[in-house]
Amino acid sequence: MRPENYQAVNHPPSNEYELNFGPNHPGIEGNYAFKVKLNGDRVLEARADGGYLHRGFEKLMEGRLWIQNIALVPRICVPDPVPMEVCYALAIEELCGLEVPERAQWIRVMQLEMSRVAAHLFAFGGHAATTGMYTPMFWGIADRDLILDRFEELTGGRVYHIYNIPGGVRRDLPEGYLGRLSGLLDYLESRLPDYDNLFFTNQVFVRRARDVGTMTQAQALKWGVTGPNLRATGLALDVRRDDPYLVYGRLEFDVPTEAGGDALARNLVRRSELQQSIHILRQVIDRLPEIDGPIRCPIPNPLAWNVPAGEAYTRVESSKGELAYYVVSTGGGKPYRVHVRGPSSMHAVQVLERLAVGSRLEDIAQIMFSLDACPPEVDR
Amino acid sequence: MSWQELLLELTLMPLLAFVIGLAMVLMMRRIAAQIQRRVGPPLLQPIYDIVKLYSKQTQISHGFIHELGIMMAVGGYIAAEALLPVPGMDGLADKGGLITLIYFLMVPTLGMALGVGQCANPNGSIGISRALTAMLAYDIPFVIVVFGVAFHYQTTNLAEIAAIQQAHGVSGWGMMEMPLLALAALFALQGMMGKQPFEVYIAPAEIATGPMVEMSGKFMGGLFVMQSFQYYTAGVLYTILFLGGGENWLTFLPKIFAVVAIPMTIAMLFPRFRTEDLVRLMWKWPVMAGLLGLAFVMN
Amino acid sequence: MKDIKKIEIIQRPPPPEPARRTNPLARVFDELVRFCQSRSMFMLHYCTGCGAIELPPAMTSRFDMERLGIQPMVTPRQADILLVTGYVSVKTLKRIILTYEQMPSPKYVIGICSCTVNGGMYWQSYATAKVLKDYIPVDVYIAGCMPRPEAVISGLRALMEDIRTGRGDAWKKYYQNYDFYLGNQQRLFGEKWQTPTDVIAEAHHYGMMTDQTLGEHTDLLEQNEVPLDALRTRLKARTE
Amino acid sequence: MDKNLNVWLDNLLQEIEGIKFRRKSTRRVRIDVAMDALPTLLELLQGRASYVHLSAITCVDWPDDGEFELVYHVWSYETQSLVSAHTRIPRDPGVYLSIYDLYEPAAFFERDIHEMFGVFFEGSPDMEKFILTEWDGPPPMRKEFDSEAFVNQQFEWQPYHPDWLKELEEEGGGVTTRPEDIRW
Repeated sequence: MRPENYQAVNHPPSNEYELNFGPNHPGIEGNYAFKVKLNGDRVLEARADGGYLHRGFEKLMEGRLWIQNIALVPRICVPDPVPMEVCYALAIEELCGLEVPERAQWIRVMQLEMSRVAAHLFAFGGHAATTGMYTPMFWGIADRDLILDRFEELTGGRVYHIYNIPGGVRRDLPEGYLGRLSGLLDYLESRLPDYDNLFFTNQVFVRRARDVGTMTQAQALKWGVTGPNLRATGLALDVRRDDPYLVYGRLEFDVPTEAGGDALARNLVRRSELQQSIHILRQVIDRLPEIDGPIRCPIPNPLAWNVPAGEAYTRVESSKGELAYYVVSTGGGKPYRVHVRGPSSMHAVQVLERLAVGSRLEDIAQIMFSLDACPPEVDR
Repeated sequence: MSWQELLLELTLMPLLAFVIGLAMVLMMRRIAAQIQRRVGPPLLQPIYDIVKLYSKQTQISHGFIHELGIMMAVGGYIAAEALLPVPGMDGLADKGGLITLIYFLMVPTLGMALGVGQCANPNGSIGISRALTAMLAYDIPFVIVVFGVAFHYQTTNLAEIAAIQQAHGVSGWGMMEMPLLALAALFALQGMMGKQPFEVYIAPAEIATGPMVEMSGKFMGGLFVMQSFQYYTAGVLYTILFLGGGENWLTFLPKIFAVVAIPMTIAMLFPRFRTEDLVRLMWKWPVMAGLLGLAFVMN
Repeated sequence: MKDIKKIEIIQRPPPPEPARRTNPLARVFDELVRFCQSRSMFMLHYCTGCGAIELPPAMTSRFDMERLGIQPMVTPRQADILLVTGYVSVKTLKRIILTYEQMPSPKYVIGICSCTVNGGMYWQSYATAKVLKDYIPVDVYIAGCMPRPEAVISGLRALMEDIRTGRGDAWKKYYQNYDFYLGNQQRLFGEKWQTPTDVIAEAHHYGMMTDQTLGEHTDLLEQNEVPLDALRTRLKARTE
Repeated sequence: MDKNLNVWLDNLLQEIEGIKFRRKSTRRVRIDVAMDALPTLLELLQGRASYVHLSAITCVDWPDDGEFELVYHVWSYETQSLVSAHTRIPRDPGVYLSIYDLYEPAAFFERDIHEMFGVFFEGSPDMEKFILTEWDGPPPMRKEFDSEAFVNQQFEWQPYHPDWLKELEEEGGGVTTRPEDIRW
């Protein structure tokens, strides 16, 4: 058989050509497309193309009950679903003026940090695979699976938990849960030297990642970069510390930064954040047994729940950056408007387009993965 | 040697090479699995893959040159096998020799370049231009090594080289007599097999597996066959030059598998270089080691 | 009302035995080829939806799909199975169909997640197509939101068994009932819809023309067919 | 810090006419402003009060009032507070000014709102479609667009009527509550 579109096409002689990255390409995170115009292997123009994962979440949520939407929100960011649930629950609690019991707040912090560790392990693997090193990907995803096991024990779901409901969490911790979690943290910490040797201090990798996709502090602030990508330019800004929610104000943790602003710095920031998350989780494990009390406050019948009119803007630090929900209620049984501000809506579109221009063909995938861009957040 | 014997050897040598090469492919995947903490493919997986690829109903061909390119890629290696003496069989080793072998080893890459060029896929074209650059990079240390070895033993006949080394025992191996050249050859070997950190032309995340992007069905099967020949050739060549060749199959097989296992293990621990880094590295350390080794040899 | 536990589960009738060649040697050869096909499946590296998040665990160290001879491949030319992981938005569905038509047959489609069956929890959404099998033939569905890696692997094993026994031939349906699939595609993408692949010519080539292959929709396709230009991306100079 | 915030907000109130400001909590401030004054307000917020980070722009559709409400959420890394500036623009013709020259992240949000609501922003660098490139219906996020009706008209459903259900229905049983009855 001849191939489908086999016909000779005469192109004008030129060094410039156009290349499609994605949606069906291993160098693209998720289902996303990136079109580049190249001269040799230098990128002249770049343009992102999204919408492959568009489901119209914001429209769907307007048609469902407040409580039904809990099942919908984690789907917005697949690798890191917990911040989505928590952020949406926080918005409803702000609208209703609900006081979340302290124990529930600690449990939420625990989940958020577990989810961050899982997402970062996933991100390392992806970043390593774009440079041709597959072993950290295999290791990272296998270690992430152990965290998913703990999630499964707690919530019943590996990936989508639907565990944080407005007013608290769905159920209390199982017997001996914290001990098992502690064992998992010990294991992860014992693995870190291996990861360091193999990946983070690997000289070939350092050579590949240094000075790739560099942005300055001023550029990062101007382009609306948040999260680890912003901290990689040397700014210690973190929603958890600047705009504390839940019990983050009472926890001790550092906000790690790096000075480079390139792919390597972003990678190293994520590695330090992994350690900080483990540190936070240890504090939670210490404190949680002392805190008794209910795990959720009484809420009205969720199937006939009219949330008071008003609007709320809640922000949460997800593993990718600043995640925010703007929720408007007119006092009805369904939200009037929900707007999701995913951190990747900046990183995957404008920042990626600008960093790609002037970079090399072989670094495009690395830039995208080092920004940890998550397309479903962009498309929603 | 009668012509019947020669014909038998010429048939047997590529066949053996293919079988051993398949085992090497399996070994590579098992080594990767071990390092990545998993089980890995079953024993006959390389055969399943090749039979499956040849049994595809749709065979998308991009024209005559496409098919010719794959034939050159496989044929170049099949011809090279006849020049590589193995225990009990010398084939054409005493007629061809090392210099002919170098030429034959360039044919597959050029054939792939022809075939891929016909596919008119930009990813493939980028990939093949990277492959040719990589070939240019690793051929310099490789040629230095070949020259050094040929000068040291005063012959380009591979069978004779192996025989000289075997006569002196382990201390007479090329590795002992020319350690610097052996080191340089190890680098060239890694580049020749296209393994990380020199895996510039496959690069899935960058150019969607480069030259293979338009290959399907039997063409991909041809490349799988070529890969197994490639591993075998690299292993045997290094063994003959530096590890004393094979007195018998019992000592020969462990040697060639060990030689091939080294690049495969290294590959799992490194990411890939950029193309210019690859060229810079190849022309710096291996060439320096090779030239130094050459100086010692000529001394 | 009948007690639901007492209802007998109706066994689905076993699919008809595939036709075999009479020559015993040819039969052995066919068996061998089918066995190899079932033991070596290259899956396309294309994450169409959120179910793709369970594929990395299934591929990597913990569940290790390479034990079954399954490995990811990056281009449709080399792929045997297309995993449609989760909801298919209309924009993605176009790419899925293009990809599917480029894959060399025999080719298999697995619909992972409930969304491919009936739209799942996005049944209200204006952007997602609901029933995947209206657009391309599906061999195996794996339900769940999202299915665990074990479920994915068990679905793949079911497909392996189908291939080994010669029953996994949904790809033939695409040629045999092309009019039906094309009609559904045209309904969604508009009358001008066409793909670079000449499916009708391929159906001729494989001898799979039936009276369902051609119909009013293929007539419409021929009417609207325009020669395809070389693919061009549209880029616009960005004003900084 | 709160004190400073109050001081400058007071100053600001004097400078702009027709501004309504409400403090919701220590870190959340809501400002209602007329559509003409919003760019000035944002310029002041950015230039004088270090509100450099545009967190999001949200559009809310109020068809009963015939208006779109645009909400600009800006965050200050120094005072660590968020100002939500609300403004309302008429639904028809739905044209507004871009703030791209003040805040670059606005380009994405404005593009998104243009797609989803059909509001055109003058001066925005890129108003091309991004997500809905293959959609030629009305802007889907407007309230009058009924997603469910569109789905029922556009897509086929998976028929689900197994034999055991038919048996039950013959005896008068089966699914007694249809999905449309249990919709809230």
